[in-house]
Amino acid sequence: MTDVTAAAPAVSSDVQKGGLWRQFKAHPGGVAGLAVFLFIVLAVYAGPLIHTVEPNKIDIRAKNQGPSLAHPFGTDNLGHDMLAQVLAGGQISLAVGITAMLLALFLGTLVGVLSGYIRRIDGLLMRLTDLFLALPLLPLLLVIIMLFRDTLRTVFGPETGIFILIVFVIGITSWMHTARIVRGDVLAVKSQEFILAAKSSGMREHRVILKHILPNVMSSIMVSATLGIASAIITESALSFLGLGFPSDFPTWGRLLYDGANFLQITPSRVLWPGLAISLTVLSVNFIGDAIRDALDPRTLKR
Amino acid sequence: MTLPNAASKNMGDGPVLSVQGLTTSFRISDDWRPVVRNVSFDIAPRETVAIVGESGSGKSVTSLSIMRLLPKFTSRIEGSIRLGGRELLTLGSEEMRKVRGNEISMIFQEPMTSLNPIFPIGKQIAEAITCHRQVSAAEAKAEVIQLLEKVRIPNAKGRFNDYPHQFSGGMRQRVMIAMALASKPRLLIADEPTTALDVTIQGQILDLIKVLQEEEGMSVLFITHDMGVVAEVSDRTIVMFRGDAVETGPTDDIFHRGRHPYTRALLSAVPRLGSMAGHGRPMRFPIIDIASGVMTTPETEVGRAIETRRPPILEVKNLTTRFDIRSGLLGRKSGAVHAVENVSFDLCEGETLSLVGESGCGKSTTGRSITRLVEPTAGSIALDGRDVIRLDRGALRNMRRTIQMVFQDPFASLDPRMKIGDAVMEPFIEHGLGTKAQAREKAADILKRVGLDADMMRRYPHEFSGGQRQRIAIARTLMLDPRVIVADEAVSALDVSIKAQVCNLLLELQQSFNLAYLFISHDMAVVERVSHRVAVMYLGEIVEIGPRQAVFENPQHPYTKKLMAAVPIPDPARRSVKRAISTDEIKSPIRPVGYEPPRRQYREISAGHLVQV
Amino acid sequence: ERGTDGDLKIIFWQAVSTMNPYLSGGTKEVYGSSMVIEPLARYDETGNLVPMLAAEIPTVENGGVAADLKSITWKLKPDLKWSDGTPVTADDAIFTWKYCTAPDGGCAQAAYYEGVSNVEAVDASTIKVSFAEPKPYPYSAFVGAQSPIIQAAQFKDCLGIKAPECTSANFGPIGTGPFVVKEFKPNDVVTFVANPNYRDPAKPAFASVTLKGGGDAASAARSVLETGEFDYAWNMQVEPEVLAAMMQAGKGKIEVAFGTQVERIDLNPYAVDPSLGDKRSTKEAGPHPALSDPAVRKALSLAIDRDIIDEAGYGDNGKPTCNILPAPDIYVSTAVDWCLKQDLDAANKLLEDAGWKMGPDGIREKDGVKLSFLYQTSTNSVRQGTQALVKDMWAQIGVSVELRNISANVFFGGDPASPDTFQKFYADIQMYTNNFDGTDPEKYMAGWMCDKIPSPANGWQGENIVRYCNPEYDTLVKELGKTGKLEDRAAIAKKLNDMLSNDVAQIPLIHRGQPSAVSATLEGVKMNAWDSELWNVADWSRKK
Amino acid sequence: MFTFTLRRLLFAIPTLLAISFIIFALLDLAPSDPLSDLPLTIPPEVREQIRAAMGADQPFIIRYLRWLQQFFVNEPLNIFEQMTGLTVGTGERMRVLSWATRSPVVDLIVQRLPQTLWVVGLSYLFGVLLAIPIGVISAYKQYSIFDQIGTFISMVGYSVPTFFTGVLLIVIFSSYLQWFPSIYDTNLSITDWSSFVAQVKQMVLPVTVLTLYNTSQISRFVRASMLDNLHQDYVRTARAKGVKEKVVLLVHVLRNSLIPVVTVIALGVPTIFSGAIITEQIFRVNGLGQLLITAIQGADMPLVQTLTFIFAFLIVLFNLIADVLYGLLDPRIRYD
Ligand SMILES: Nc1ncnc2c1ncn2[C@@H]1O[C@H](COP(=O)(O)OP(=O)(O)OP(=O)(O)O)[C@@H](O)[C@H]1O
Ligand SMILES: Nc1ncnc2c1ncn2[C@@H]1O[C@H](COP(=O)(O)OP(=O)(O)OP(=O)(O)O)[C@@H](O)[C@H]1O
Ligand SMILES: [Mg+2]
Ligand SMILES: [Mg+2]
Ligand code: NI
Repeated sequence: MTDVTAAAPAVSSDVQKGGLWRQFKAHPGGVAGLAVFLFIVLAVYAGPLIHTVEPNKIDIRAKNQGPSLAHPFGTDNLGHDMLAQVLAGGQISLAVGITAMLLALFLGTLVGVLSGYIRRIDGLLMRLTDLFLALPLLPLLLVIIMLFRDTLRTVFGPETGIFILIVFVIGITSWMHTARIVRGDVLAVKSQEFILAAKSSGMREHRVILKHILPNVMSSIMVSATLGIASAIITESALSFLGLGFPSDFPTWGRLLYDGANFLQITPSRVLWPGLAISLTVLSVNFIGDAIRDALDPRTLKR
Repeated sequence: MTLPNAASKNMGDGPVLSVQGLTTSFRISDDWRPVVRNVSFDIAPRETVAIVGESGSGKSVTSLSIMRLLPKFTSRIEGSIRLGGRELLTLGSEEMRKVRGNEISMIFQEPMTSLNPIFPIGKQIAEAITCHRQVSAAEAKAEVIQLLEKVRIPNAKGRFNDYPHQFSGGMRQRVMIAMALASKPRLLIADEPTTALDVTIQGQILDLIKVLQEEEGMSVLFITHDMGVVAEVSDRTIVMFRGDAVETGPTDDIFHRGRHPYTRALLSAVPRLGSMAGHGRPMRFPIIDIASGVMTTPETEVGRAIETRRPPILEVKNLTTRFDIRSGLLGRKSGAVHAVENVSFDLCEGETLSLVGESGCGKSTTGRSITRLVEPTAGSIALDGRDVIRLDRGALRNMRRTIQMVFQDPFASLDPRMKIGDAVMEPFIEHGLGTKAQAREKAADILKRVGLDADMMRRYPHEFSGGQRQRIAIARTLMLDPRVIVADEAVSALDVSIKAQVCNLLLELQQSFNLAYLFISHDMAVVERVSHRVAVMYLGEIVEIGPRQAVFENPQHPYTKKLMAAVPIPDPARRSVKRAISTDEIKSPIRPVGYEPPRRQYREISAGHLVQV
Repeated sequence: ERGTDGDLKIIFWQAVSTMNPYLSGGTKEVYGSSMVIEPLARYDETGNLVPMLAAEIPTVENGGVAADLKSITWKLKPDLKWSDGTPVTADDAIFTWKYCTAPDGGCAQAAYYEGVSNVEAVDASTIKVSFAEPKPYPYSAFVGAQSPIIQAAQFKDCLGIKAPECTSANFGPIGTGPFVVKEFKPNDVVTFVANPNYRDPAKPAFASVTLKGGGDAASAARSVLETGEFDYAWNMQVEPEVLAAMMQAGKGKIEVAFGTQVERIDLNPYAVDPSLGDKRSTKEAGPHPALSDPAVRKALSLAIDRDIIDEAGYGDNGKPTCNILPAPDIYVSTAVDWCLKQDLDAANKLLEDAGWKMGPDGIREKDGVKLSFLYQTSTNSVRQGTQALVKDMWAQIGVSVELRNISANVFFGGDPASPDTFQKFYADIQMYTNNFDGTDPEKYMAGWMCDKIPSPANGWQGENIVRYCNPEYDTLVKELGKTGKLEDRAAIAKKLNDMLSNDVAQIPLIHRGQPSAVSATLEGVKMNAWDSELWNVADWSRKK
Repeated sequence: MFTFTLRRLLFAIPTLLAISFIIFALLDLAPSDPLSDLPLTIPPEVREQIRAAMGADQPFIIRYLRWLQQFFVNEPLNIFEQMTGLTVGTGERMRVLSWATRSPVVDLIVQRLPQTLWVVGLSYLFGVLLAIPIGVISAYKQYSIFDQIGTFISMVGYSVPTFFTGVLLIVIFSSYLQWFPSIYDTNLSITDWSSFVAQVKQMVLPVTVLTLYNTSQISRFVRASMLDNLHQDYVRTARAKGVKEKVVLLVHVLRNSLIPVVTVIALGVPTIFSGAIITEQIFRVNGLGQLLITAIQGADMPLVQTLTFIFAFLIVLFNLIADVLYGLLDPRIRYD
């Protein structure tokens, strides 16, 4: 046992601090993902300090240009500088994507866990989920916007108001998948014996959920999160194209992509960059999610 | 069916398995840490080799190395493993697959997690047959049922389609055995195959293995803690100690002329049935220093005599728990497993009541019903004066502080994603008994007392050996300072030295805190040591209950008698003595809908010694 | 030669939902059905009436129109046959009138029969339409693609409340046009075959027509201009450079017809502060603190560079204009041209003189009122582009706007419960396109009369969205109603137009054309803004 | 299980009624208007008449009750009559009529069903069929090249919206290469080999776009779930039995991993019937998705209500199926 006991303290002391972070660091994909993600965030928030062109500055004479020194990403058909637009759009898209995803994830996990865990409210919550799944999105959005837009606008001002509204709208309409998936997983996990063991030690139910159920359904949640960011960013663009989103002088990645789709042959850079930005964000979040997942699962092969 | 099997069967006298210089290491944060070092041994045809050793000494890892079943990226196997002359370590994966299950098969230590939870057990066993042989489904099924009967699963036909979670711990283990035997392998590796079995069934299983050995020329690598079993089955024995094979030799030599201090320590600590004759109270195990083999603490009688006058802390009356059986497309109720039927007993503070009985007779269910982890069908349970069945959620939670349970299957009862340190500390923090630091301190202390290193708190359950996990489970229950502990096979997977240590710890705690134990075990020798009273269960009912001395020295019920007789004796000299293989029909606790159990009458033999008539 | 040119493939990106224009007044339905059912007369590409089922156009001169302007008498062409071979008679016209005026029928074209007191058959092929009041411009009932004649025999059980239940008739009306409906899949695709009983035996050249629907304008354009899968695509509201790029494939080109569509900006003369609640945007709310100032209105118009807007969003499909009434030619005023050229200096000066001083944030203000507006429009990429450009231009005169776009079906929906309809106009500024049917502007110009202002009292109905109210204007409109002579009518109409423009009741931006994509292999297409674009589909043929 | 299913089915009836009511209320509340795409030249009085003719001027509750009667009584009776040729009562009864087309809504749906099932259904099927092996291999060979590429493609496939991939494919394959048509011909009926080829050709692009999206989504769940189960002890047992690696993966691990996958698939199947709005628009497949979106945009209440209700029914049904499957997949999950 000498070796075992000798090795053990050494092992544990360096795992001691920030075990999760250490595990995470050991995951090259996760680190790369995090780096890319941070780069995107940095670029989007600090970029406008370097590339000082106003995103809404119109220079109609310089419309539909390819990449040049003055406009590294080219310009659109009104002469907006695409780089500035992509950067400005990123601020909104990232904020909307992440907060809406978090909201949806929170709602979905909450509903999923509760209905999976507590038999009594399962039926009710799942029928609620069915209802939300069935509700036609567009009329729902129209109603929400009709009811709340002006109130929020007066309380929070036009920009924050619409931001809250959009995040709320996306969150409230996209939690159902997560809920169903989490519920399925919870049903499977809660029948395992370690849950019984936790209960037998007198743990409170909500603690059982937090400490034993949740970590064991994490991988589905992680996938939902990654996919959720992507769909939130896209949904936002769908909203604005339906006239329900941000005013048209607030560029977002999704809308830049939508508006640019028709200009695919004229100025390919118009779609390339926003598309790339969305994909890279989602990809990096995916890798971060993977890394967290792996870090949480003690049994996966760690490389 | 593959050629090598047929060819090698008549290869004659060369060893079936030859392990040379086996070293297995695990990667723990970038370091390779060897847990098995330079182990070598041979197994001849028809030979049974036993590996005994300390818990966590690398027995399971050795066997898994032979099967090449360790996780690919976090483990490394060096040395040479030859099966009938063929090197296994360099075999292609497809070739290796054909070896597994066909030429070598294995019984895993923890049957709950080793069975696929979502397939009926019948299917899982049949798979072992169909993946190596071309047989029809019906044939396979017939064969499986036969096997199930051989491992004495009651109502085998009816349980073919049941799922692992519907079986008791011992039954799962028997399913594993059936699975391993299904393909009639040349080499059987059995990792603690009988720990969860009562002695009668254990005897039958051992006989079954012997028969197969004779008929099919099977060799067996037997890993166990039970020296009685070793003495009975093995031709040669390997003693492992902290990763090294410290001694190898014929069983007789090992038993009588062990050279390594650990071997001697191991053997002198073996409890023998009947050694308690004349003692009324539980007795501590002698502690033998494993380095020198010298007894450091002698055995002493502990605990008080049972005071029947005190009001019992736990009072169980007419407890009945049944599991509905649904069948057919409509899912109609077609019967019920009468797992616990009309069980009554009480338990006083500072008292140990042992629950023994046939595997599958409802011991675990009794334990779980008392803690309300399964809802009892009828009966009443009073814990410390409170009616457990009628407790609401909050009160139940508080109640659970008083009564704690060690689960039979420690691996399944540990959250795979939680470090064991957190798992052990959790109940303490949950009940707000102190700060995190206090919890850590206490956990470290308790872990040490059950023979684990506090540094292991950072590791995950799957990184432990079976015995280590069992100790973690015990440690967890102790965190709360409960007043009653339901210990379901709590020490079955421990080697004798550690078993002694843990039992002594339990006795010590009992003495200082007046703890009451409901001790569920198959190990009659341990039961004899630790208990004040014993209850014998059979088919869900208590058939005999009374003071330990009375039950052990004057067993009345036929089943009790049978049980006592079946206990293996750790003396290799007696191994040729054959038990008559029981041919009596296996009784099943499954009853049709509407079945009314008969009213049972009890006869009092002596004070507190009741026997069912 | 009839039916020798194979299949004609037309794409309408907004799909046709029914073939009965009386049940759905949508342009696409009107156009689709115009290949099958025909009116007595319709407008040609220059806006002149041409007889279709009628033998000639009745006028006062040829006696077809009564001298008191109270009736008009049409004579059918001889030997007209429905596609099922039965003869067309005056009774069909009478039935059509009854059909559209039956109570509970919900006829979408009822306006065309407004003022008609009776329709009778003088003889089997002579129809007399009488009016309750003298009608200076009597060509409305049975004229134009919106009021074609349907077969009495087919629709006889479909009067009034029963109208929607006659699905097969509504989807496959029997007509007199060059094509007959073969299969109708609502909102998807209509297949037509040549009418065997068409009055001109040599026409149509195509044996069949496929009218496909769905998708968006750009991809519809692509299918004609780039992939060549289709021959004709209607309503190509796509950025000009995108169309230009597609045209480089050489498979087709864009044809434009200019009608009466004007893209305009409305400035709300009433206060719209949300705190006013339901009074917003009505007279009770009081005048708009900034937009009721004529100087501001004029400055806003002056600051707009219509050429840039045209270039960015319309290209050849639009012309900058200062007129609300842009066509037909005789009605077009040339008097107003001050707004055609952007003049930022003049605009700035106007505001300066009116007391709107530049604030530190670059926004002008006066008495605590800032020139800061909410500017709404329907969702449409060209409009959003225009919004951005206008915002930029106005920023240069110290006016800031907050942009908002609203889903078209809400904006134009007129749901009285919605705050976002263009009639409610709960914004300072809004932008959309309006036009009028046919060539006569009388009804259109009446839309700026005081009593047409939408308000809660009339359920927000009313065409006077800009809430213009000028008694002088009202009198002039009434005069127009009494004037019969075309030249005089034109003079009055121009005057009305000038009044609106000079008072900046509205800011006209672009005179919009109707662009359509036409395959290079197609011959005979004559773009027509006054009637259905498919008005002469009988003359179309494949280029050999 | 059976009683559970039965109870759930019975419980589904009030659920669906409640859902239908909420949908109706929502649609009524929504500010869009059936007359919004009529030209502005149509005067207000005429608009009022049109509205009255559609019954849109009736009070909300009357319209709802009328729809209930039309949908739950008249339509089934009508189907019954058509199938049996019998006439029940007078045979005269109001069916659910679309406001925009003035034709029975059910007929419209039946007309749209084939192309939707072909395109959306097929791409869903492909999606599932591709996603499972991709997910399984990705998990089994975690961090291999295959996994990395798979991850990359599926993430890009999921994050780039169909309105973009659709246009891109059209530009490449229809405009430049001219391999496939960009517009789906719903009139095409398969009668011979060449029409079959034409059908396949016109399905290639939309099916590709949708399959990419579906595969991406489902394969991520398969992968994650497989990873959770790959290292369990029972997998070791299966290997010890000498079970083929393929069987270990596809039977032992996959079945244990199926719960989230079944959930995602069950959530996805109803969306087949709701069509793929954007893709249908781009390629003009004009299936149910396009029907729904035009109906919503045109505020065609009866049509939207009926479609959404059918959709809701399918959702409830498939979630029930998923729940039943849970019980079958994992015997520890019991409903009683
Ligand atoms: N996957 C793993 N990773 C790291 N260490 C491991 C792993 N599996 C086992 N170990 C360690 O290897 C040692 C030997 O374990 P093994 O399971 O072989 O013990 P054992 O002799 O079978 O004990 P027991 O009798 O308690 O089952 C133990 O110290 C255990 O903690
Ligand atoms: N969840 C369940 N569903 C159906 N039957 C069950 C369930 N749990 C246990 N049983 C049955 O109840 C009986 C008693 O099981 P129990 O686990 O109490 O046995 P045990 O005495 O602990 O046996 P062992 O010593 O083998 O662990 C067995 O026949 C078992 O198959
Ligand atoms: Mg072991
Ligand atoms: Mg048990
Ligand atoms: Ni050592």
